[in-house]
Amino acid sequence: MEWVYFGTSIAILVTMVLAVVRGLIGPTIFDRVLAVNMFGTKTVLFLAVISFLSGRPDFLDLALAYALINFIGVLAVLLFFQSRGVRRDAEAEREADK
Amino acid sequence: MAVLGLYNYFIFAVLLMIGLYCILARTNIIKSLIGLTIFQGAVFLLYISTDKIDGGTAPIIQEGVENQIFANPLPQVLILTAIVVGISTTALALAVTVRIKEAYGTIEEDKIQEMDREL
Amino acid sequence: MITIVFSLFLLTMLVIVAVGILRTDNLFTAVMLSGIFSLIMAANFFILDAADVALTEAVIGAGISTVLFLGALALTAEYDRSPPVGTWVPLLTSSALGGVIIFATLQAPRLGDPNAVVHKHVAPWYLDRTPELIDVPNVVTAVLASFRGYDTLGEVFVVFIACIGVMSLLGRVRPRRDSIEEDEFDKRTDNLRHHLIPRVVGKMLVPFIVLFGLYVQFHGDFGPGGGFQAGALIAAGVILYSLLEGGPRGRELVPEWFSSLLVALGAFTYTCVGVVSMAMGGRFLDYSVLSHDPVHGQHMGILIIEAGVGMTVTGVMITIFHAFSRRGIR
Amino acid sequence: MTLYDQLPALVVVVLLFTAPITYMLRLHGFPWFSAMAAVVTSFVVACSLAATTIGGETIIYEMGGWPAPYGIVLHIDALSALMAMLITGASSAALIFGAKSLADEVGEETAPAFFAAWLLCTAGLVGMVITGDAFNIFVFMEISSLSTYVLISAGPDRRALISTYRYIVMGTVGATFYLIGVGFLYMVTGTLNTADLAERVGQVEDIRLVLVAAGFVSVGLAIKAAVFPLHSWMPNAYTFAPNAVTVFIAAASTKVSLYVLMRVDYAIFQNSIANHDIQLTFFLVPLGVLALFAGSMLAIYEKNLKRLLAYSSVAQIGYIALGISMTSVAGLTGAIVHMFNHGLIKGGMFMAVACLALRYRTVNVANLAGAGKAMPWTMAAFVVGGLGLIGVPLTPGFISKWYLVLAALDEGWLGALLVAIILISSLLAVIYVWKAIEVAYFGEPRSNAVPVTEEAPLVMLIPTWIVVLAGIWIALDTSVTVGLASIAAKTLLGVEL
Amino acid sequence: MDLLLDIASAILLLTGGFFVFVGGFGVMRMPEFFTRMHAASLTDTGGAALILLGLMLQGGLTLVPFKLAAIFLFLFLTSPTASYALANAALLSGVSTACRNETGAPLPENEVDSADSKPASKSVAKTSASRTSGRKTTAKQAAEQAAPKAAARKASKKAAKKPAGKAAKKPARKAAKKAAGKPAGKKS
Repeated sequence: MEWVYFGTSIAILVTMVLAVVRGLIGPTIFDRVLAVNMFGTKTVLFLAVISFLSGRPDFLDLALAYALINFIGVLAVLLFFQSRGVRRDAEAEREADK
Repeated sequence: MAVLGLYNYFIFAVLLMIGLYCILARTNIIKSLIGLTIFQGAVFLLYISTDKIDGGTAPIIQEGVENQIFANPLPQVLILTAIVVGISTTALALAVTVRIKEAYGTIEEDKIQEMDREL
Repeated sequence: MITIVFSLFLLTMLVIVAVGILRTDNLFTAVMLSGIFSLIMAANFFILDAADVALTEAVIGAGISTVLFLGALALTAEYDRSPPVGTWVPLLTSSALGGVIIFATLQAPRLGDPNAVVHKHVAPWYLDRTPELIDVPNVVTAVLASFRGYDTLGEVFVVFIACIGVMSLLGRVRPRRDSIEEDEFDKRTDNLRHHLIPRVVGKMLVPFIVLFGLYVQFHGDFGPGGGFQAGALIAAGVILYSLLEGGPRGRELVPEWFSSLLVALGAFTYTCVGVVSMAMGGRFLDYSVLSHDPVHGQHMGILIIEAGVGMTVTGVMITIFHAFSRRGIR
Repeated sequence: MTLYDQLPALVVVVLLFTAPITYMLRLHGFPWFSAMAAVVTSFVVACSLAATTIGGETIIYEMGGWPAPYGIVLHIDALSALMAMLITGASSAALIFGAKSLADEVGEETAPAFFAAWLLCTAGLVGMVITGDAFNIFVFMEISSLSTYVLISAGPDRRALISTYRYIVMGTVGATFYLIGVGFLYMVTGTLNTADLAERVGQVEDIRLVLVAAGFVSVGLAIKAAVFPLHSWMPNAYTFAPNAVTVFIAAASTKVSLYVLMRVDYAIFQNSIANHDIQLTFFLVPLGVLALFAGSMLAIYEKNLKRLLAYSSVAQIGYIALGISMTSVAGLTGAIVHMFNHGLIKGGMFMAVACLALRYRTVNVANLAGAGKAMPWTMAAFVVGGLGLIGVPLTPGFISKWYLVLAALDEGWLGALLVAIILISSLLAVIYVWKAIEVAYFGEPRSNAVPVTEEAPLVMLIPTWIVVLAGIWIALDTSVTVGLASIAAKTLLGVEL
Repeated sequence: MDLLLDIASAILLLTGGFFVFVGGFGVMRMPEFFTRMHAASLTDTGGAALILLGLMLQGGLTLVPFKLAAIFLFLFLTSPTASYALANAALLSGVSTACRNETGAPLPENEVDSADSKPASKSVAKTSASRTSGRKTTAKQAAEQAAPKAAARKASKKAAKKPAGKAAKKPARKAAKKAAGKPAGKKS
């Protein structure tokens, strides 16, 4: 059973690396947000598998807290995007009617 | 194999260098603040890498499990405090940054210095 | 063996992300990458057997700090336009600093070697005597709340000052400048109401998040958790609500006066526990005098101060978020 | 446990207890009053602590009832009692003085937050001074720095914000350096209690980490104490902060970091690392000498009176650094006495400047012409303070310079050089003090300047003169300050009393 | 009995791991944002479900399977929502959905780096401008492909002219209709 956990966690870790790479090179901003979101979910899974691997399964609260924080992070990004777009148009309106 | 044991300290040194460089080289205020969080994050890594013990687990005593080896709880307590100190300083610095943006109209330190010099 | 492989992986990723943060010009990208930085740091702490710190770093580092940075970014520019100032001096100083550290830590105790001095002097006392003196499974909470309770008291007041600082800086709502009047503007910008699905799912989750926060608060003695993490989690729930419903509605849910009262009350409770233990003949913050049986007194003391810490951190995070969001888009 | 035994904890707990109350109750005028009450109580407790420690004994108070290396321990000896007295005294004087000037600078709405931050700044500084635990020093250092940032950012001018930002970045880097130093010390000794550290650091076989830890701790504290090359945050922070805040932080906050440097260096590193005193001298003497000259030069060419005094503080900190670097009883006594005296002198001078600022609405030296005639009492206080800076006999400055010169004399040829440097920098001090006095007394007020006629209000003049007279009194009867200082120096160096 | 459980959870875990890896691989290889989004979110939920189910089997009858169920439920609710919200925001902000132009060569995606916050200096005729800017950015994109990546990021930052996020200004319903119209415009 040991090596099953180990194999899965390696797979998850490689995906995390891929997500980080996409986060770094992602041309558009949304790629980076996608990378963060994906990274967050992968960390949740990574923690769940590792807590089983290290024999302390009662540390799953961490994984749940991660999932929750990840969701709030993505929504905060969306609100930031929306307010930025509208603010730019507000300034554009001001620019136009000046 | 010995070098692997020192890997944590090496990464600590590299992160400190990146953090300090980011604070000193970048004039944008928010970029410097992110550099400051990296700088403080590196110190957390130093403390926590001292608490690891081979074969040990988190210092939460489970009933019925005999002679477990536990990691050292003291650095974890110190770092719990340091993390919250870090976020308090960042929050205060961000509030000051917002006020600077409203007062000066920019958050680039060199532009602010020019505006002050004219005064 | 496992920790070496994973920490190798994660630490290298940490450095790559840090370099990514340094090199990117777009501040928004830097904030997103600093979110990833905190998550990797928290995963690393978990592998180094520091469950409590991993939870705190995740909730505060990845959660609250990203939201605060985004709030600040919304009010300021998001482009780091200036070219790096003369790169020689910073490069020199930071590499000197790194060189000194690498030189110093060559002789430092290896990661995890059992006969390091650190595991010999003060730590074993905590691990042996906690079941007998305080009888709390989570030794970290015992050390945090009771053995080094004075540190945590200082800690609560650091958070208290952060709240005071942000309130005095961003407290007064600024007069409006441009033509669009306020509520119409806020209606459009300040919330995700017209995103139907996130709004429904988000509002459904808010009570469970707050419930999970309370679970972490009172579960602090038995598993990873405690006042700081619980406060940040509950605040995250309220922040989620005001993200979805917009600032004004969020401020109706948790009004300003209530959250700043919560802050002052939490710090006050913590100090009162200390003063009461002085009044009952013990030293400052000595919980064993609080009730007839010392161990029971320790339990009571730890419970009350964890509640005080939870109240303060919840109040602070909510007040700071509202101060940023109320500053709004002027 | 009688109240008398609880005093060591009470000096901090009173302040921490009142801060949330000040913030919660939003009655008119209540915040200033509750802050005042708490600080004066704390001052009284600090004086009684000084009375018990003047006999040379140190008080150990175990927080939470846990024994020394496991719990946190308060360690109060003559030096910490003296510093606690200085901090709480400066804070209460600045509060009494600042009642009126703060009323208009800090609106009614932010008054509770401001005075709660003031209380916590005092609590942070006092907490740093009395604690015996290395990490606890970091926590209280953060409390005092964060509240200082809040106090400075309350300044009316927009430049207060940018100087607060710079102070935040430098202060946090300094505190993190200190944290790294403590982290290395913990790695090699396993403990955080200063007394325990002192014993165990000696037994460490590989001193490379201990040396680097000493380096990090010293550099971190040098940033917080604005020692010369790392002082760039201080002048702007003092200039743009509200006047009453400048009075308080000028008198107390940098001295505390120097106190921590002294205690950490002498208590922990002195008896454990071989020839550490030479390393300390090699580190501090050049910095001190540079601070003396650069500080005085910058002060001479400075137009803004507050920044002039801030640069002169940089110079005076150079004196204290010189005193610390001379590892002899006389040298340390000189340094400790100068910390106390400089706190008094600089506090008095900044109060006088605040009175001028209230009437003239500006602190620019050029348009303070004719202040000598218009505000005789304020300018008289400023002149006495200026003489103190120079070190004229009968002023506190003279006492500390006397001990520094005494210590320097028995250092051989290096000492003679130091004596020359001290005399030269006193001459430089004459130049920049005279520059202000000459404009005030002999300058013609410009025609378009609004004529200022009446003196500063009594509520501001009385505290100024109390502080100035206290300075004169301790210059004459040196039993209290020099007594405490010499005992402290002996305990630090391990010489029997 | 527990051998059976072990085999079952081993299978579940390994397929879950494989799904997750495919998701990561997809995010790297997919040419354009929305296909990447598709790859990531689909395998996100699928991979997570398999792995958590596999772990539940191992948990036995303690509290652990319930915690895993809570995590699974939470992930199952939030990650599709997050993906939807992200896709919606991306669409409204004008990320092009085109990934092939007429000649069949993969079209480098539209550079919607968050342009500097300068007010969009475009004239009132927004749609025509966005078409021209679209073409201009595509041409620039082609140049950018040739230049090494670091230089590309510098070039894209300076030259990036964001097609005005005008759609966000109008209420969502009209925007969705208009957005559907706009990408067609860009393809011509």
